[in-house]
Amino acid sequence: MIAYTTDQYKQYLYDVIEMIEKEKDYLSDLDRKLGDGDHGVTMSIGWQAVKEKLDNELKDEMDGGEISKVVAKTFLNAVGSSVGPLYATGFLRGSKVLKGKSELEDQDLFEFWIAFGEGIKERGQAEVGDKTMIDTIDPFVQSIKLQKDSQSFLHAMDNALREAEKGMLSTKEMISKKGRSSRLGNRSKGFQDPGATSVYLIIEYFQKSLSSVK
Amino acid sequence: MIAYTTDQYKQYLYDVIEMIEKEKDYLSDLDRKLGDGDHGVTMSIGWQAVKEKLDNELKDEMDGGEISKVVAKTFLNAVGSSVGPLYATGFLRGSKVLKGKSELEDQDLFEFWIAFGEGIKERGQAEVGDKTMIDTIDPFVQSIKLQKDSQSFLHAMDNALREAEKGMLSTKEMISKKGRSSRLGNRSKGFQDPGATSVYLIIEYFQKSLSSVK
Amino acid sequence: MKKLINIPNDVVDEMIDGYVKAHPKLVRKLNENKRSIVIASETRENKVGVLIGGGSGHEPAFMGYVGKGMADGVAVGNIFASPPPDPIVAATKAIDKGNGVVYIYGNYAGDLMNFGMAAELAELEEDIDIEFVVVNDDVASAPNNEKEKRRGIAGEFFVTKVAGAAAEKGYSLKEVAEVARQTNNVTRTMGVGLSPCYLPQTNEPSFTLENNEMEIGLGHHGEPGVEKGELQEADRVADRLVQDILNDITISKGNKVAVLVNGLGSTTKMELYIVFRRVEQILAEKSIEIYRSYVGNYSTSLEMGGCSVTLTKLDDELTELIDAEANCPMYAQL
Amino acid sequence: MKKLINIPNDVVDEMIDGYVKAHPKLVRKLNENKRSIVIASETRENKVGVLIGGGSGHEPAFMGYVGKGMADGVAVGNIFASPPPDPIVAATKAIDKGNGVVYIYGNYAGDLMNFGMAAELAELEEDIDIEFVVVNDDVASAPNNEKEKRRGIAGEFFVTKVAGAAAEKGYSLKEVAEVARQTNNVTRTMGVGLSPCYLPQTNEPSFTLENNEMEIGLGHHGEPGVEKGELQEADRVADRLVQDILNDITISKGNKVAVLVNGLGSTTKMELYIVFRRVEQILAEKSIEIYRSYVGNYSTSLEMGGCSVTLTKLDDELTELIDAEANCPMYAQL
Ligand SMILES: Nc1ncnc2c1ncn2[C@@H]1O[C@H](COP(=O)(O)OP(=O)(O)O)[C@@H](O)[C@H]1O
Ligand SMILES: Nc1ncnc2c1ncn2[C@@H]1O[C@H](COP(=O)(O)OP(=O)(O)O)[C@@H](O)[C@H]1O
Ligand SMILES: [Mg+2]
Ligand SMILES: [Mg+2]
Ligand SMILES: [Mg+2]
Ligand SMILES: [Mg+2]
Repeated sequence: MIAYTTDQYKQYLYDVIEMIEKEKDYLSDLDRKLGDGDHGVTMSIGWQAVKEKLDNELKDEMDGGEISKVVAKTFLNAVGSSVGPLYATGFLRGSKVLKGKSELEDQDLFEFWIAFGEGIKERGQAEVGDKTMIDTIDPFVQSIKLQKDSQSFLHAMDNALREAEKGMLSTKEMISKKGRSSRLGNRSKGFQDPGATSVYLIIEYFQKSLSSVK
Repeated sequence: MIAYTTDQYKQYLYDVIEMIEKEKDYLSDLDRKLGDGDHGVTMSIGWQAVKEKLDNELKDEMDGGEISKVVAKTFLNAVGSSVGPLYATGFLRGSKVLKGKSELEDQDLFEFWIAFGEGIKERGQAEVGDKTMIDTIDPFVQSIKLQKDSQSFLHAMDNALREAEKGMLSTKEMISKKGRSSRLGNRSKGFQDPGATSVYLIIEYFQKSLSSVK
Repeated sequence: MKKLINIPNDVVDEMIDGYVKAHPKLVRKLNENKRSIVIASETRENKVGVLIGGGSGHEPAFMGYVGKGMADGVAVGNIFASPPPDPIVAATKAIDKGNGVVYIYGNYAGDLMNFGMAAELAELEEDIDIEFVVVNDDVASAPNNEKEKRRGIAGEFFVTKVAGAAAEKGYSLKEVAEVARQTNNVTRTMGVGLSPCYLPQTNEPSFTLENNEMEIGLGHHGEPGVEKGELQEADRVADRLVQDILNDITISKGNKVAVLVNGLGSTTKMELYIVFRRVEQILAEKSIEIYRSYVGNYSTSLEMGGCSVTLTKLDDELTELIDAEANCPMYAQL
Repeated sequence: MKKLINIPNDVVDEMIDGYVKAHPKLVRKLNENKRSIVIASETRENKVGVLIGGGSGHEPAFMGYVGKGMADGVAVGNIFASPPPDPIVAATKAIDKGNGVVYIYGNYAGDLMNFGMAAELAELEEDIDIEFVVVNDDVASAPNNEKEKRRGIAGEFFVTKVAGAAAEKGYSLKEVAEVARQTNNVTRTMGVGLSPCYLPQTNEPSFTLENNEMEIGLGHHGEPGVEKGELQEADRVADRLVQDILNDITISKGNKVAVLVNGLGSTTKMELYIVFRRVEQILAEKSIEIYRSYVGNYSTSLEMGGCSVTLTKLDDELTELIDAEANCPMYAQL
């Protein structure tokens, strides 16, 4: 494979920023059913803050680790909320993998996304079935882990995304156990979890980014 | 003429009570355009309190003066507001005319309504043209005063009511000068004054009451 | 409009009932009249009494301002309706300590008549000296050359504050009335409405506005304003309100003011502080010193949306009185 | 929903700006972090620090409760979003007097994570001892046997009040945390929503209700409640709320309680006192003594309509701490 450059990584982050602006009303709508209706707002605030960094401070930064670290800190401090620590921990763990690297090989990508997903899981202390973003990210991580030594990252991504999507969709029928919607009990059934949705979009966009590189 | 008894006077008061319940939304609607939207509410509260007195304490009372006095005090204390003192003063002044009487002759009726109207005017200190109940009550009083020595009360009432109605309708085109709507200036134009309306209904019902006696 | 009430005609009596039960150490209802509430603790002998009152629906005004350093008693009317003379007289008798009572109320036909009748009764029957302070701070309600027609709105809070502090400090009847009138003279309020209120009995909106409209200079009983305008940013609204006030009263560089940004009911404190922020900027630009600020619901119109801005120009005497301690069920100041 | 704001994403910063400008004698913003506000006066050396915080949109909570006898500092989040660690750490450093800081916040995933991360940083980098008090008074949010899942709502006011008073009295870090946790243990809240709130950024209603419906046990960020019910008279609503509380915690004849009837935003004080009236009746029937009552907007959800009832069972220690003086920009008690 052609190595994935940090320029491409930055372009990916810009794509996510654009996507979030498009999807923010949808994400808030989902959260309105289950929580306080702000998931699109929090994501937009966070990613817009990241954009500001990409446009300025990170303009000439080529170290993938540094970029991820700034993304993590910026997102966290702009957002707070539940997703601030969750996504920030994901990017922070990922930053350790990418430290010092400006060209990312398959191996780096595998390790980045495993660290990203495991970081979120550790931070949130939620389990599969709790109706959170873990229902998307855990099957995704399991899947790429299994394929790590046998597949290209792009190929592994195809399979893992299918698992992630299944996970995301499965939140519809779950009863919330973590986060704001847990109080709803049975009333939470029938609605897809907003965090499970946003994290799916974020990894899906990474696949798009990778594919466009090839 | 057959004398008007205090029983008939009490029946008149009951008719007013019933009428106010029917008209209260209309009166509040008028007040909503010009003031705080409660004229029907205040009138209803006041007359319902009067009803309570008529049903109990005044059940066997035959002294027209006593009845009017209780109506005045009851209305005032139940209502407060602008119309409390206004109507209460009207009935209180009227009560002096009717004091000790259980059968009311034409002369009593003339004097009652003159005292009633002048009492309101004195209390409110408003002038014709200020867009208040004075625009109804002043021409009414002027008219019955002029007819006092030459006409039967019922006949005088016919003429006076026409003047009162003209006065009431004239408030539509006036700019408020007294009461809550005075702040509106030109915006008060086009709406009929609620107090001018309620007092018209009250005197109109007295004519109805008289006519049904004949 | 959904309301947490029982029977619409009972709301005032039930509110009073709840109020005196919630704060028995601070206020009590008179046996003589269920619409008269007075301070629970014994007030100092010879202290001039301060009596406030008006329609309900403005809570914390007026009921909430009975307490040490504020009013000694209140007469509570129906919603948006002046109290009748009886509860005013009853409260007057209860709070008079031999040196008379100052009546503070807004410039409304109903209040003028009812408080006027009550004062006559109190003076005639009980030989109690009464002084009137009629508040008319609402800039929008009449032009400057017809000030006597202006209504009283949120500024009554400052007038009550000053009168209460003055009475507490031992001012005489005439002095309390004088300094309260003086406060009224240097107080101006200008308001804006974003959404109407609903009387419990009619449940109809007090006015209707399009989605992009606001009522400028509205009355604080949901009366329509003097002018409808396009809804603007908070900063532009604040600009307009402050400008109308400063066009009406001279407040110059170096002057000190007290500021009240008052919520009408359903407007959040967040919004009120955003409005305050701009008010402060404007005054700072003009080197007018904000000595003390009040931001919150001080005089509401049921659940109306919107706010008003009040400025009171302070001299040394008013500064001291505004600063004095106060302890009421709905407002305390240390 | 019309709002008096400028740019939706700026509301929190502009509110803070207005807030610190309105009350410069009481609070100040830290230079280190624009979302950290601390008490303006120097606090006593060795005093344990009390830090509160959470999302905005609940004003007066949490921002409004910084002051003598309450919290020493607050970290302010975006609307309905926990503050990130940075402002928490900044405020922690500013208020620590060498004896550590107690963090008080509601039991929400976001707050748990952010305050947790902040405490780690404060302890690691600054060597400041931190104690956590996680408030979970909301009866509706989980059954009694899963109390650890319950959310923190209006009851946090009492927890803060007690912690603030205890710290002021010289309690140690562990003792302040202990008595605050104890307060949380004996505090229960149950709420009802009548109308939704609107986030400035989306301007969408947080839930939709029919004209005759209410949300029972709603979250205080406009989250849907546990159950929709038919809107009832205030007395029936109060019955339901108090019953749910008394089913959850044993409060018996002769016990003393503090009561908070809290408005969610646009519900009038009139309604809150009508609800209080019924709460008092129920408790009086059971010979439960109301030691002190609080009625008003203590923890709102923007302009949501509705209210909550909080009961805190008092022992002698809590009684004394609830009674202590407090002086904050949005709340004072003498
Ligand atoms: N403990 C947790 N672990 C993992 N994800 C969580 C956890 N708590 C909440 N979430 C995720 O956060 C999402 C909500 O995010 P957001 O609305 O931005 O924050 P908040 O809940 O603070 O309003 C939920 O949909 C859920 O997926
Ligand atoms: N000074 C006055 N003299 C005569 N009538 C008056 C005066 N002030 C007000 N009114 C009458 O009172 C009416 C309003 O009554 P109402 O709505 O019951 O009282 P409020 O104005 O206190 O709400 C007005 O329509 C007007 O006719
Ligand atoms: Mg959310
Ligand atoms: Mg009216
Ligand atoms: Mg009225
Ligand atoms: Mg949130």
